[in-house]
Amino acid sequence: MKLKNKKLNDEEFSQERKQVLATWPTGAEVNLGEGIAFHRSMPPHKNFALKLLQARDTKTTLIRCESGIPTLDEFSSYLRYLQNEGQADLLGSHIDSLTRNQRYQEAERGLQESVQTGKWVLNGFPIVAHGVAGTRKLIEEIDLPMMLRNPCVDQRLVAEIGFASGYTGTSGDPTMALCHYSRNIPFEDVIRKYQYVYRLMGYYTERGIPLIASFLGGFAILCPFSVVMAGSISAAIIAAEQGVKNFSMAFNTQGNVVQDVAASVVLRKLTKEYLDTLGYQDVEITLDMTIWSGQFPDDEFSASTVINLGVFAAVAAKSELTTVKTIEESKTIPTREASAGSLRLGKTLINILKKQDLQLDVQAVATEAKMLEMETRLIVNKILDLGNGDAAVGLVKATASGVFDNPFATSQYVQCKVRGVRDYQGAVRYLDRGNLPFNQEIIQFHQEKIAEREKAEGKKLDYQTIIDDLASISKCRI
Amino acid sequence: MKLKNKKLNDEEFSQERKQVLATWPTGAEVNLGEGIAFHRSMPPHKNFALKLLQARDTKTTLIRCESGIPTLDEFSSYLRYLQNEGQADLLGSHIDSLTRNQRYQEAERGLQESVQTGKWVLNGFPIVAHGVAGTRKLIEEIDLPMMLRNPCVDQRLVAEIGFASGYTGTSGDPTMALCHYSRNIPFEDVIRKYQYVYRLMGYYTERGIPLIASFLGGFAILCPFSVVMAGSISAAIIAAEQGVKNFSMAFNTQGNVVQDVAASVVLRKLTKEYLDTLGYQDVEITLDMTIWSGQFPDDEFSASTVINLGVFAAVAAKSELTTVKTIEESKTIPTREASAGSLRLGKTLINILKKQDLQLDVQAVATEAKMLEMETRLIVNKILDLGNGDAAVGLVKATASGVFDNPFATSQYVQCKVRGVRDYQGAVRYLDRGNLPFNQEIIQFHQEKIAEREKAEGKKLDYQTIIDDLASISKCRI
Amino acid sequence: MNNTQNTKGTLVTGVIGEDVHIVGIRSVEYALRQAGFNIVSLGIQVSQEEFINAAVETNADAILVSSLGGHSKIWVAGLREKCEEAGLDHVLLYLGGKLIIGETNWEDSEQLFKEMGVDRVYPPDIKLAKVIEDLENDCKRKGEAS
Amino acid sequence: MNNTQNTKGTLVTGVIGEDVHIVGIRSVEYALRQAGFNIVSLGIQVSQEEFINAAVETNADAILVSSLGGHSKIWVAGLREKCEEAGLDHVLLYLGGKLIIGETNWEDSEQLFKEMGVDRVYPPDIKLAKVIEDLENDCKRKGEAS
Ligand code: B12
Ligand code: B12
Repeated sequence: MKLKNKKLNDEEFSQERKQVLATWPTGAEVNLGEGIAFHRSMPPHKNFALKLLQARDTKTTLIRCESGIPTLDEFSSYLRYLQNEGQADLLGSHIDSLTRNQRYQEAERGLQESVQTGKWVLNGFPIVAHGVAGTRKLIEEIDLPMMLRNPCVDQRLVAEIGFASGYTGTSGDPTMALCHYSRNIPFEDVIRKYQYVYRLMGYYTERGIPLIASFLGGFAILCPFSVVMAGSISAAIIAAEQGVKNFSMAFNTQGNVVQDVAASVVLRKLTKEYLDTLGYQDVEITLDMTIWSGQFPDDEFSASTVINLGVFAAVAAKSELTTVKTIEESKTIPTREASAGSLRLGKTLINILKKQDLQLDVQAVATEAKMLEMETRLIVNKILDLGNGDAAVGLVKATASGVFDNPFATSQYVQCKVRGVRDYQGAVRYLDRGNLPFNQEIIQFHQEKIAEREKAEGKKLDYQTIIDDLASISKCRI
Repeated sequence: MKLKNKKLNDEEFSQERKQVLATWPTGAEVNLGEGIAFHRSMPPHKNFALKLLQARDTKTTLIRCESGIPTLDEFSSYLRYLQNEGQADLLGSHIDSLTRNQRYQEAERGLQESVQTGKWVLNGFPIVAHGVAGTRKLIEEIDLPMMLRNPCVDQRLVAEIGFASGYTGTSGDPTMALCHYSRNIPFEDVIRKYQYVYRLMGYYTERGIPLIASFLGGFAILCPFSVVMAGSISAAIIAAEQGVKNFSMAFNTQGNVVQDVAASVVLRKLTKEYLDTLGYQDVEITLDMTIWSGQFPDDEFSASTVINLGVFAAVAAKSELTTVKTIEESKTIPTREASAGSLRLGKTLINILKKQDLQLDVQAVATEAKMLEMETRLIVNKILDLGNGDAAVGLVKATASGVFDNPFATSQYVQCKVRGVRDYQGAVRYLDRGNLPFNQEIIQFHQEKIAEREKAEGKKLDYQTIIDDLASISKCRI
Repeated sequence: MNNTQNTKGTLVTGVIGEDVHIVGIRSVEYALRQAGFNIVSLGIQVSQEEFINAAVETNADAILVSSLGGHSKIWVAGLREKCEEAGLDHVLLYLGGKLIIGETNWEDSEQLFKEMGVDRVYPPDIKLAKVIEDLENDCKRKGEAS
Repeated sequence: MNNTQNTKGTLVTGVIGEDVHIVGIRSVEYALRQAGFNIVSLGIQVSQEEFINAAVETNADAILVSSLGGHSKIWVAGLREKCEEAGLDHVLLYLGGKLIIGETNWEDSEQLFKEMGVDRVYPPDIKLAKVIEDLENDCKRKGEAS
């Protein structure tokens, strides 16, 4: 099999479906026609994409948080609590990491132990163990749109079961899966598995059920935005080819508000532009600004502020969605009270700022956005070049040669040559640009910003600075 | 006695001192010379004014919260907790309201009951009951500057005891005391009592101990800023004449960030300008932006956001100081854990934003500031006019004729004709300008802003809107 | 029983003691006036004597006491007795606000003030519709009794 | 005892099981390398077998297991037994990260893993200086014993 950014044909797709569904008994519960009928029977306000488009029209920022509890009853009551007491606008389900890694047997054992002991033995919702019948109960008990939160290498079976059960979107994309959820799986394989997931989403979409895909492009944890955005734009192109029409372009805010807002401007603009140019015109793009995803403060008060700061950036950027962490992020899977409270924290800020139409320093945002746009364009263009116009092939080659990269990737196929560091104002800059295809203007810009901090602190920035900067937000500074 | 904005002469002052100190036995403990010697023995980092000037120089925002506990031991350990666990930069002492109203006997009983039962029977620190000897223990156990928080009609004895004990500033000014802490005391009397307090502060200041006075001008709780700022500027003039050199110009943020920031610009500029023009040139002015002081949300998570929002405005405005409420504000005198946590909440935001040099929409702030400046000038000029250049006389006359006013005053001498209401973006506008001396441009500006909201909501704004707007922040919106 | 024919009753309102929190009672007054009661408003820092004098003068059905600062116990003690001394045997006493500092159990506070002779005690999150309902019932019952 | 003369000891490091949290162990490696240890880094999603093979091959003094996802119990169980089977009688087993979901009592978790044969168990807020100190002591003692 040779990788290509080309829509899977019906034959290929249905062949592969048989294999996928056969990997675990609950796969047999999936029936596409029946799944589509189920979606048609759901009220439109339970569709993730439609709700986000409404937010875009009304210039509102919606809010959700992450959660995943093993047992059905407890997860259902947890989610209803977030819906009613947390005023969540949208919800989702973190899949446990055994399921993510196709260890369905162990996930099933973990589920049983959780049911028996009443303890949460798994770190998420083992959807494959629950199957369509079980999962649908969950979907039916919640009156909000639900998204799968499942960024792993092979989410094909989870997606099949999830969509058939009534989830209306999924997060995780090939770049994320490669960079942070795999060790030695070749990028070709990862992309190929995602092409299946996106084709499945296209299949529903073509039948009038818009399913939304979320793209992160790798974690922006002390990593400059341009390289992760180049990743998510490339992944979006791959999804578009398979028929995905609804794109939730996500990124982690990193705490410098001007830079976070500038990133939103660039990501929205370039996603639209590249999809458009490459012939995918009838698409809908929304943003999802998630809270800082690195280490969190232990102190719950300080954690509240870190959450608020991310929500603030999202509102200032007029992002359609913000995904918040909870005040217990540094500790463990949060209690429902902590999750609901963290949602209310953000909701209060959104409601108070809603009509204020707050504009951040237009000049500073524009300067930041200009550089970021130039950087991102250079990377995406090079990716497309390397693939002779094929984003999938290009992405694989780009990763091999370090044109696409991430400082904290777990995969042996990612070079991890780029290094980010904060500048004097806390914006993230390239301390090492690795093999990113940058021009002199960009290189100089980053050097100057880094020199500014070096001057202020009277010392060279090095690996120790990176370690310190990684921890700085958890220490309540930047 | 005829009121005049004129420095009390030594004779008058020392006569009055004798009377004041004789009102309660602990007054006898005060000895000015010894008090000044005590201040000289304190390290400079315990001086409120000096610490604020340092903040001004380094463009930092310092943080404190309000607190007042009846017994010495408990208050001392409470304050040390705020210092160590809350990372407070400055501290203070709310005086209980019995003491504020010269009911020293009852305050003493309340203190005894508090000591005996271990319950906080009083709503603050009964400083007069503790006397200089007791209070100094408190001051000595705390390594931060301390300010009296005592906005009442007659704080002369509290000020005497407080300053002799080592407090380096006081809050409360004649406008505040009149508007919100009195019912039927003529404004002349209130001002006259404050002239004494300010003369006392001048006395210390002349001897090298800078004491700082804080000015609020009346609560900005759903009250447009211009009228309260005109009040605080007038009060500052009165203080300056008595020899006060350090001015902490305070106001309550109201939630529209652009308006809050604009208010800071105008207050700083006009205070400087009026003091300068009137011949008080060698003064130091700093700002104190305090959190919304109306009803607070019951939910502690939402309360966190309201606090964060105020701190955000303070940082954006480069205010030298922000005074935060606690997450238990809607409930009762907060526990030390809640107070310290609320400080950390704000401190985290300050630390993360510190070097970001965030500029809010410069255009919007400038427009808002332009109108606010025009309004404030018209009121202050009219006050000075009414007094033939005498701020004290003018303020009394202005209040009688509604040129100085407040919507929620408790005094029968305040007209309470002005009414504030939020506009569509949550900025506070004059629904009724009462007798404020405004020109057509201002009147029209407020009318247009109100009309905008009326149009959006499809109904006239009226008294019910005011009641709703008063509660809106406690309901987590604006 | 009422001194004005066309109202549901006459109510004396005020903030007791040294307390200055005016916003709560202003909202209460506004709602009760809308509901058809006749309000005699005394404002802040009202002493027991002032409450009683006003009630006697206006032949009031009820005295509505607000107290936010946390010193309610100090200021409300003895009010019922003084009412009786003044011949206000049947006047209703209502109390609302934030009564006790560091309150842990609302029922305990309610009990405390009921023992002092207060007829109805309200927590801060009271809906004003409930107060109106109580007043209508109590005033009617009182009217029938007298 | 060490396979390299000039180091304080050889340590095999990795994130066990299906876990992907790489940042913690990278910091640990950095600190230990600075402190003079020889690091054999296996990265994420390391199986028990991989840990053991690497330890045998490099004649390691200690295996440093990181586990953040909360599934530590599932993945660490049996590791000590497998070490013994492989003849790694004296290898030190260190464990750190966020071990138990919803942990209420750290001592209980520590106890749990010690019973599984782990020599030292660390809470998330551990100072790396303490780890270095422990390793130096344990490696020395081990060297003297063998
Ligand atoms: C605004 C405010 C002030 C303003 C008041 C301005 C003014 N002129 O009114 C100022 C700043 C002056 C002030 C001062 C003080 N305050 Co104050 N204040 C508040 C605040 C923030 C809001 C109060 C308010 O306006 N609420 C809005 C109204 C609509 O609600 P409400 O008053 O609760 O009334 C409702 C109900 O209770 C009910 N109700 C009220 N009364 C009655 C009566 C009856 C008969 C009925 C049926 C119903 C009823 O109806 C209303 C409808 O919803 C509260 C905290 C909060 N709630 O968020 C603290 C608060 C009430 N203050 C408090 C304190 C301690 C003080 C001070 C003593 C502080 C000090 N040591 O300096 C001083 C008091 C000085 C004095 N002499 O009294 C404490 C009280 C502690 C307690 N009771 O345990 C609070 C809770 C803050 C805190 N957490 O510490 N305060
Ligand atoms: C970043 C992060 C991620 C990133 C990881 C990126 C990457 N490539 O590393 C991503 C987003 C991929 C991720 C995914 C998940 N995560 Co995560 N993640 C975090 C987060 C925010 C920070 C972790 C971190 O980097 N810390 C910084 C380092 C320096 O600290 P550390 O890891 O604790 O390590 C220190 C010490 O523990 C010690 N140490 C660590 N290991 C060892 C070993 C030895 C021998 C020694 C001596 C010391 C030692 O040394 C370090 C020095 O300080 C934490 C929450 C937090 N801490 O704020 C959650 C957290 C760890 N994640 C959590 C979860 C549940 C997950 C998911 C399972 C979520 C899901 N269901 O989807 C997935 C895991 C998927 C998988 N297959 O494993 C939970 C764990 C719950 C628990 N244990 O009870 C946490 C606590 C968040 C939460 N509150 O729910 N995560």
